Amino acid sequence: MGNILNEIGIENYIFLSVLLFCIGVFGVLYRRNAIIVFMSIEIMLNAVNLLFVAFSTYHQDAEGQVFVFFSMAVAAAEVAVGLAILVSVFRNLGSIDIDNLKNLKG
Amino acid sequence: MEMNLAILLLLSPFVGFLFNVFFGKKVSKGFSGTIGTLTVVVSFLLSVCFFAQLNQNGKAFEFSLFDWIQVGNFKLNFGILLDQLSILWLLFVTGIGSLIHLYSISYMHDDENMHKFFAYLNLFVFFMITLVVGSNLLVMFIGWEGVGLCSYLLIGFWYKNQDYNDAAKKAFIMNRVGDLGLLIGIFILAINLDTINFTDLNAGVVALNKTGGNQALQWAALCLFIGATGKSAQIPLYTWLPDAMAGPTPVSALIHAATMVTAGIFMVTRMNFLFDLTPNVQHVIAIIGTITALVAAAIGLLQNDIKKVLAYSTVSQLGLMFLALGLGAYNVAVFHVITHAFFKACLFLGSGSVIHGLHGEQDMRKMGGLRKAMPITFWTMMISTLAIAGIFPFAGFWSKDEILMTAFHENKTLWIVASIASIMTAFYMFRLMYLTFFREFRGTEEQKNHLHESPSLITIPLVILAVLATIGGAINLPGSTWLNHYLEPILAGKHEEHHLGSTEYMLMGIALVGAIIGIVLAYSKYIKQAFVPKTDNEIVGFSKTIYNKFYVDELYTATIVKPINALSNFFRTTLEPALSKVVFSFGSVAYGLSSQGRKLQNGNIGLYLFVFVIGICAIITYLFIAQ
Amino acid sequence: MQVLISIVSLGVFCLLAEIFNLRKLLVPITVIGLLAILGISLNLWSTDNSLDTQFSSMIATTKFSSAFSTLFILLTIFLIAMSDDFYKDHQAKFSDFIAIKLFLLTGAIAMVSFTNLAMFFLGIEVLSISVYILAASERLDVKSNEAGMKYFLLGSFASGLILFGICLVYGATGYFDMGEIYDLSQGVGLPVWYPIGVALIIIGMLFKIAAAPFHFWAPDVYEGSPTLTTATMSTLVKVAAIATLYKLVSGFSVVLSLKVENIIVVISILSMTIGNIMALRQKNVKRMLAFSGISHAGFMLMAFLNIATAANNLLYYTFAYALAGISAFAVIIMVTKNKDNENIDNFNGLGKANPLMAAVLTASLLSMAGIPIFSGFFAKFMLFSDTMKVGYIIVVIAGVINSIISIGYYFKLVLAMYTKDFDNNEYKPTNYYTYGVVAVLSIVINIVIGIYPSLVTQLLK
Amino acid sequence: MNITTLLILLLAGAIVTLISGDKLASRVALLFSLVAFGFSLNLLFQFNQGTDISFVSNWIDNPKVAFALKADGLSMAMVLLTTALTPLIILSSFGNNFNNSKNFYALVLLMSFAMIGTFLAADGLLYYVFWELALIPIYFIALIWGNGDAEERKKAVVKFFIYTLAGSLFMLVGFAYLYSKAGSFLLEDLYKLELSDNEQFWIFFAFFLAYAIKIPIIPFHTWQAKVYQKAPTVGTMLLSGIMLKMGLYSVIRWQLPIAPNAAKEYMPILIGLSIAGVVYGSIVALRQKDLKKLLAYSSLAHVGLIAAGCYTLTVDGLNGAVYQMIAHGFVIVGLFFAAEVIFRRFETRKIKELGGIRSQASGFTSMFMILVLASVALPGTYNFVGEFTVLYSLSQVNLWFALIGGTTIILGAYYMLRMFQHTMLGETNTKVFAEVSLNETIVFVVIIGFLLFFGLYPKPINDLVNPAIKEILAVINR
Repeated sequence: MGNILNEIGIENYIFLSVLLFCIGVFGVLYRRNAIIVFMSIEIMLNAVNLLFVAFSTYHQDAEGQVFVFFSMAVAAAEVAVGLAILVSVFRNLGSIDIDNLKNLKG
Repeated sequence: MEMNLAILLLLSPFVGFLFNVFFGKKVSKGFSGTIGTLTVVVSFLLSVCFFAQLNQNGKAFEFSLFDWIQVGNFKLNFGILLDQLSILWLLFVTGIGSLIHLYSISYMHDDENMHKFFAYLNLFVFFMITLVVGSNLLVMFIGWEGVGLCSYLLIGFWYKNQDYNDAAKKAFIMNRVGDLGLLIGIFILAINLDTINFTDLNAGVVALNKTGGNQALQWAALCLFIGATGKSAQIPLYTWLPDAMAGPTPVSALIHAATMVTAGIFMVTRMNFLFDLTPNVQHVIAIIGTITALVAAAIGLLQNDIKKVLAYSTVSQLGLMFLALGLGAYNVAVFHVITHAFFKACLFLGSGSVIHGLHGEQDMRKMGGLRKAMPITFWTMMISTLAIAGIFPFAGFWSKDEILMTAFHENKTLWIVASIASIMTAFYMFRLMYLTFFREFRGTEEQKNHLHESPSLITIPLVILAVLATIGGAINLPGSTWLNHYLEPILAGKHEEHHLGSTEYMLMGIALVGAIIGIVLAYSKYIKQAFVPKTDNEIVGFSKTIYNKFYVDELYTATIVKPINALSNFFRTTLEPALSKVVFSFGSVAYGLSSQGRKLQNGNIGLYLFVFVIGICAIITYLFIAQ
Repeated sequence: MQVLISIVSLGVFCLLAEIFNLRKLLVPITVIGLLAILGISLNLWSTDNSLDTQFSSMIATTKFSSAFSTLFILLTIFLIAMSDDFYKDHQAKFSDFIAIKLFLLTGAIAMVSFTNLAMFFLGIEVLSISVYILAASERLDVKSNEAGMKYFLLGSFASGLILFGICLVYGATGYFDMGEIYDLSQGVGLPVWYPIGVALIIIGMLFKIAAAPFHFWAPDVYEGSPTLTTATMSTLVKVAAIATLYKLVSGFSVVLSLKVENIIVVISILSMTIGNIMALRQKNVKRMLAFSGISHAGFMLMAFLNIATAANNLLYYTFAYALAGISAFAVIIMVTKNKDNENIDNFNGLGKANPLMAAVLTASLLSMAGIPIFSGFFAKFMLFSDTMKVGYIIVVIAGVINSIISIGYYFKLVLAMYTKDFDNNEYKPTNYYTYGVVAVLSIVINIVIGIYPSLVTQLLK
Repeated sequence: MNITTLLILLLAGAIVTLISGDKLASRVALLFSLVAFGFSLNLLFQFNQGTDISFVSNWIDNPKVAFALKADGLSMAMVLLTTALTPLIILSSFGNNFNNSKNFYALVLLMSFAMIGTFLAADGLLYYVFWELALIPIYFIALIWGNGDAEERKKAVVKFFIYTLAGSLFMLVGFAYLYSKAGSFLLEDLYKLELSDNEQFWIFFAFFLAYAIKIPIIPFHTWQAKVYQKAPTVGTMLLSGIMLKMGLYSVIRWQLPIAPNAAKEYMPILIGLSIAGVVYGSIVALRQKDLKKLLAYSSLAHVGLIAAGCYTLTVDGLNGAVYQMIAHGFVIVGLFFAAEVIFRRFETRKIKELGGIRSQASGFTSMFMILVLASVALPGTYNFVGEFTVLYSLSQVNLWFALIGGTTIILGAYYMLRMFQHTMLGETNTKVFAEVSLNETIVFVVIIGFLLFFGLYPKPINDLVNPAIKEILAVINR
């Protein structure tokens, strides 16, 4: 593993993660469908997870990988709550377009 | 002992005031008046005692009652100074005051607030005494303002009439203009000399003059004189005095003729050592005095209200006194103050008697022929008129002649102007007499039927004053100058005796002739031609200007009162709201921003996220990319 | 750690209580339990075991953490005490709400006592997820849904950022342990990711405390959430976030270079100003307090300019702010209960109808506005004075101007209470007893620490 | 026995009043205020004996704040002014029926408490706490028990509160800065500070904002007239009688000694501004239509003069300012009370609708007249002593100041007499004006008695105040 990392270089992992992260960010920014926004956030989190693993290997340290599990668990919990909210939004509004959520403003 | 007596002298009228304020309403009118009178008489008698004592040992008597105000560099006592000058003033203030109180018992008998009248009169006498006996400028100032207050109260005595109240207010305010001047004068002296005790001031002023403080002294003297112009009704602050005639006649006699208005002369005489060192100011005083004398006399020529005539006459005579002061002849001024007090009080009281007889009528056009109905009044007034006109040998002749003589020696122009004023005086005074007492009665039938001589309480003071007006000149006859000697400690070595030479006799003659010319002119116009002044709107041309008092009141209104009121309105309606708006505008700005900001907070998650990301980018950029 | 475990146990107990049908007793039991935990926490504090090495050095009990934990527990006691009445209509979910609040507290305590970034991340996520649930808990209310949704979307976005930041820090140092990271950061040669990571974490926290320009969610979420949740967010959550921010900033030994300070200055001023100015025209009290909270975040950020005294000042400020917030929200909940909105009009005539509550609300608003003798005054004053010491007069001036503006809207409420008559007579406080007790208690504590600020400022000595 | 007891007494009074119920509240408050007055007289006695009645103890460790109350002659004078006026003000309200009067009187006592604290505090932060604390009661008094249109009142009162608070906050910043320099808020430590001219300027300016608004000095006065008009008379009395003096007192106690160089440097501007206030206030007062507003502007004029006296930095100026503060405190309370007496009977304060009262109530007229005269500083009243001393100090600085400031004696007479003429004199009013009641008479008589007595014998006050002023001047000229 270490060799591969050395061959590819940690920087490339970082660029890749950042790229993925940015894709997630842009997804969040540009998509109006709440589910897709969720998914974009998941992309962001997973980009980070990827980087964790990469760093973990880079440092020869297992803690990073353990952390990934934490983060995945947390993400799962988060999404569970998020989807629950989404469901009740959908029940009340009949739509999951986040542009419809404009009652609170001013 | 002396101290207690002096305190009694001071407080006696005050006791009368307190009595009349608190119990006046409960006791009978006569009693309240009697108490009022008696308390003043007590003061008079004590003044006489002090006078006698002073004549014996010639020593001024000074003491301090208690510490009063303390300012940084000096302490002020509430002190009393009884010297020649103050006792002289005390004598005629309390003397004439007693007479006028006596007179008022009868004159005011029909007024529902008689006890208040006496209360105010007593208070006035109290303050006048304070003014006179104060041992420093500030105690004098208490009296100075106090008499102004009483003047205010008494002019507005008939408070239901707002015109009278206006007159009272005007008097108070114009006096206060002068008072400010006086106060500033006091400040200048106090700053430079660290004292305002009369006894210390003399040496201090001289010392300061030697060390180059003449400039300050001049300003001080000028400011003090401004104070005097207020109280003594000189140009430019004289217009309150004629209006002050709104008060009851005894008030006019006491306050606005005999005593209060002479306070300015008293003060200048008190401070003679200062004025002697400031010849420029003396010139100003002399000129102002002369002009006042002339202008007031001119206005007096055409007035129809009997009291207004006397009021202008008072202003004019005060002008003459200031002329004397300006020429450094303090003793002459004092002399004239005293004789003037006699005859002018008599004239006012006489006019009061007339008004009393006519139930309040003051317009001379509606009088006439009162000689027979009111003989005592007529004769006492006649004597006083002769005195004021300067007819030999009445008191006014001697004093006025001294003034003119001094003027002649010092400055011919002033002499000429003053003489013209004297001629005018003779003219308008006789005009007054002729219109009032001679020829037939011009009032209503009803008044005519009720014409009567006034009761004895009114006539007795008249007679006494008339006698004094006749012989009062004796105190300072040329050659037998008692007054000059008496005042010598005050005016140390400053007066020069006029040696009676041919010039002097000639001047006396000229003055006498002038007075007679005035009388003759009046006679020819008002007896011979039987002229009765026209109604107000028929008067035209220059006489209209004179009749309307040279429009000075209007001028003041237009240049001072109106602008200030306009300014006040402007401030109130424009500037205040504008200032207020400035403060509010801070709030408005915030509110405006708030409204704008609310538009940004539009509820769109996309926008929120967008700003979030922008924020992140900005921070990261600033921290790591921008140098 | 004992504290954390006991709270979680209490939470679990709450969930179990549902089974045993102990709903009625739930709140008293929880409150008593929390009081006991408060006792434990205080006891631990006095023994001062600075580093709790059990549990793999995940958590340390320091004075700082104890002090803030005490505050959090106190706030939770108040919040839970109010739940009894507040969730009356949600009997079925009652114990869930209580339990969630307790878990939220767990998260908060983890956030101030972590020594490992994993613990920090868990703490913040536990806290956040609890709040998402609470915000959206009014299932049938569109507003609540919207609030939950907004908070969730933005919150998880921020979580992503924080995670990314943690990842970069880890990448740069190879550790999650704060102690190690601190030691490493003292030296040189850390790659640029390290500061970038730190910056991202801090930005995430700035979002949590609702500092401008990351504040947009706050008003909407505060307004839409059930009022008790709003109270929780504006007191407990905000306070926890700011304490964590301090812990992070000091733990990462962020070199407060001029640039960083400039950013703090800008964000601080921006937050204060935006919060206050926007609050001026709000009709909804919750929304208004949301903006007010933004401005307070700005004030609290000011403390970071003088990092030496920041802990103390923050502790005092959070005490003052949170206690005032609790009492204000207690009154607000009481008044707006059974009303369809929380507009200021609802407060009309409260001064006559219920003078005590009006007085309490007034006092808490005065405290927030920073008027002596309320603790809000000293809180602001200490900030001003310590910021002044390091020369940032411009921030102080901005703070002062903002304090002035803030009077404008705080007093709108006061005016409504005292000068207007109430519109209808239907105002009947239902069981205002608990709210009253909570409101009075918290404002009394507020005043007491206002009169004796040393009570709080001594805590960290 | 020391001065804290006085504070505790008033605070306890406020609490007891609050729980005593609406019916008893006014009497309980009066009782407590009278006891406080008696107590403060006793304190004065002890003070004159040389007993140390100060109280200093630690309060907060960080920042280092002490609970320091110190009494010197100046403080004692101001405390006595407060404790003497409070019972008068409470007594003056006996003719009014307030809703919820227990709260009202409790607030009055609370305000008295805060103001006394302000006058005694010798620690900057403690002083500031009291200073702000005094603002809250008056805010509620004016807001809740005020008169006139509710909306307008609200606007005026809120503006007043925010405006004064805004000023004070800048003072707080000043204190914060001083603390960062001195490490203590104690007055004596602040006095010892050596500040550069630039620092002094900013400190002075920060303090000036607070005081200029409170006093008020133009152009910071815009809150004043409206609030005076809208507040209940008791509130107006508290504001004008005592609270304004807090600002002036603070100038002497805090502003000048802490930043003397700035005070010296900007003296002409400061005096000029103050005196402009004198003239401006007088002129605006001329045409006022509302009795209370007129008095408000007269107050503006008078405090302008006092402020000018303070800024002369001379013994006389400061002494005179204190005299005038005391005199003005009494006279303005009396005048506002007169306005209230009229309002109780005629339900109006519009000067136009008044007039012709004198013939119906001569006793009231006389007392009102004396107050009017005192207000225009007639010699023999204490106001004259104050005004004379202040004007004299102005003339020491520059004669022109004295001259322009002195116009107050002309303009003051003008507007006061005009007001008096149109409210009291003239044809008998068609409405019936009942003569003053016993309670009302007591208030008037005490005020008038005070003004006249000390007008003739100001020595006791002088002896009390003068040493303290000299000490402060020594600090200023260090």
